[in-house]
Amino acid sequence: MANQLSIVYFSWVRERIGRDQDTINCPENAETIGQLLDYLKTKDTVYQDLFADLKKLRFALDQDFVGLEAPLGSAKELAIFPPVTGG
Amino acid sequence: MANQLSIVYFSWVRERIGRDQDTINCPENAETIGQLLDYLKTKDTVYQDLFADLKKLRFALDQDFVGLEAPLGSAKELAIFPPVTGG
Amino acid sequence: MISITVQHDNFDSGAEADRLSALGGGAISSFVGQVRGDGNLYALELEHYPAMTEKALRKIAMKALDQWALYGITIIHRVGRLRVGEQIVLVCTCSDHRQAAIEACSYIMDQLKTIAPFWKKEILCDGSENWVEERQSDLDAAKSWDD
Amino acid sequence: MISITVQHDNFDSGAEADRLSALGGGAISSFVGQVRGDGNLYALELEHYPAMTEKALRKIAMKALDQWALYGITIIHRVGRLRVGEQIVLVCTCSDHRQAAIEACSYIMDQLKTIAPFWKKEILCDGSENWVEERQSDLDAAKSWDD
Repeated sequence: MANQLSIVYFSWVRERIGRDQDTINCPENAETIGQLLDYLKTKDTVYQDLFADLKKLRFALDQDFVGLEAPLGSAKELAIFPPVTGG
Repeated sequence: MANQLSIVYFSWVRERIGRDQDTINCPENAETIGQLLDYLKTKDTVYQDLFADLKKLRFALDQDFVGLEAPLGSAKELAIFPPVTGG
Repeated sequence: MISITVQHDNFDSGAEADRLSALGGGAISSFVGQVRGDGNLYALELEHYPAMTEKALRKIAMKALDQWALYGITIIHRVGRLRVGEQIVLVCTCSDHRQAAIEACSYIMDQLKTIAPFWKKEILCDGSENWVEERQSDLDAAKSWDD
Repeated sequence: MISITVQHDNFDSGAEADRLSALGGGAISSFVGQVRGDGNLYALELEHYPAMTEKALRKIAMKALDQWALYGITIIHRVGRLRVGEQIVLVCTCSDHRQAAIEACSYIMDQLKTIAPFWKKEILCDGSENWVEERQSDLDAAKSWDD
């Protein structure tokens, strides 16, 4: 059975997507975050726009920062957001 | 006329001397702090003890730190004290 | 002891420093960041990633405890709408030695700026809005602790 | 703006930081030094050289203003008898940039430790007294800013 994954969005990523979060079924062949993004781009043009410049995005898997090559494993939550600007 | 100079003492220097301050007439031939200390040693044995180890003492002339070679000039106040320990 | 709070309400930096210093140590270093305005700024809107924020801040605090001999660390970060002049963040550290307290405070702020999941949106006086972008100087500051 | 106060009374570090930050800048760094006790210490007796103290502290503050872009500096140093846990000294700096505020605060404390005319006497629980001696680490810290 495909792994269910929540995708949460923050800052202008959330505004651009127009939602706080999505729940998706991870395809079997998406083993890394990069591969998942490629899959998402095939599903919705908003992702195509968003993922056009990945240098502007950061990713956290189950609340830990990760790179595009990180394996999704059995993670429950992927967060997509711009570089942080707190403090 | 000889220059009048207040000498003020702090911390254990004050306790060792037993007074807060003295007023002296600077001898004509005491041109630097070092020379003044030599003169004071001839006046009182408490100064001989105190000035036996000058590395333990600091000096301020008219409220500015100075070394032993500093000219007394027309200064009004010499302070003698141990290294500071505030903060 | 690590105390981490994310809240909308304001905080009293002096009271926080007093509370922390009761843990021991004679050296208390505090940093407060405020909303700085140039006349065009009306307010900041601060968003965060609640599930991740405390985890990220705790990781930073634990690393500081590894590197410096501290009695405690307090981190408070505000979220929501904050007007010009309001306080945003407090980092307070407590040690026997002032260099340890000050360096740890500086380290925590530098790390917080680059890896704690907060985002600032500027609300300008004319009603327009824009998200603040990351600054290279913050990235450089955070990296400077690596060696 | 430089504010220098020598007093016996306690101070409220948060209120002082608020007052200073009203001058501008979004980055406020504070350091508080307290009487640290190991169980044998009853109190410290702090003496100073009144005619020189403000002059020495002002010189340190002016040098900090030369080196960092600061809106203001507050220095408060207490004198007289202070019990274990009481606050001794506050240094607070205010800038647009956190590194400037933090570095200036650290610099002022390091200089204060070696050239501001204060002396501490320890009053131990058994009634004995001894003057605190200067520490090489303080001299090294003050010198580290020279280059």
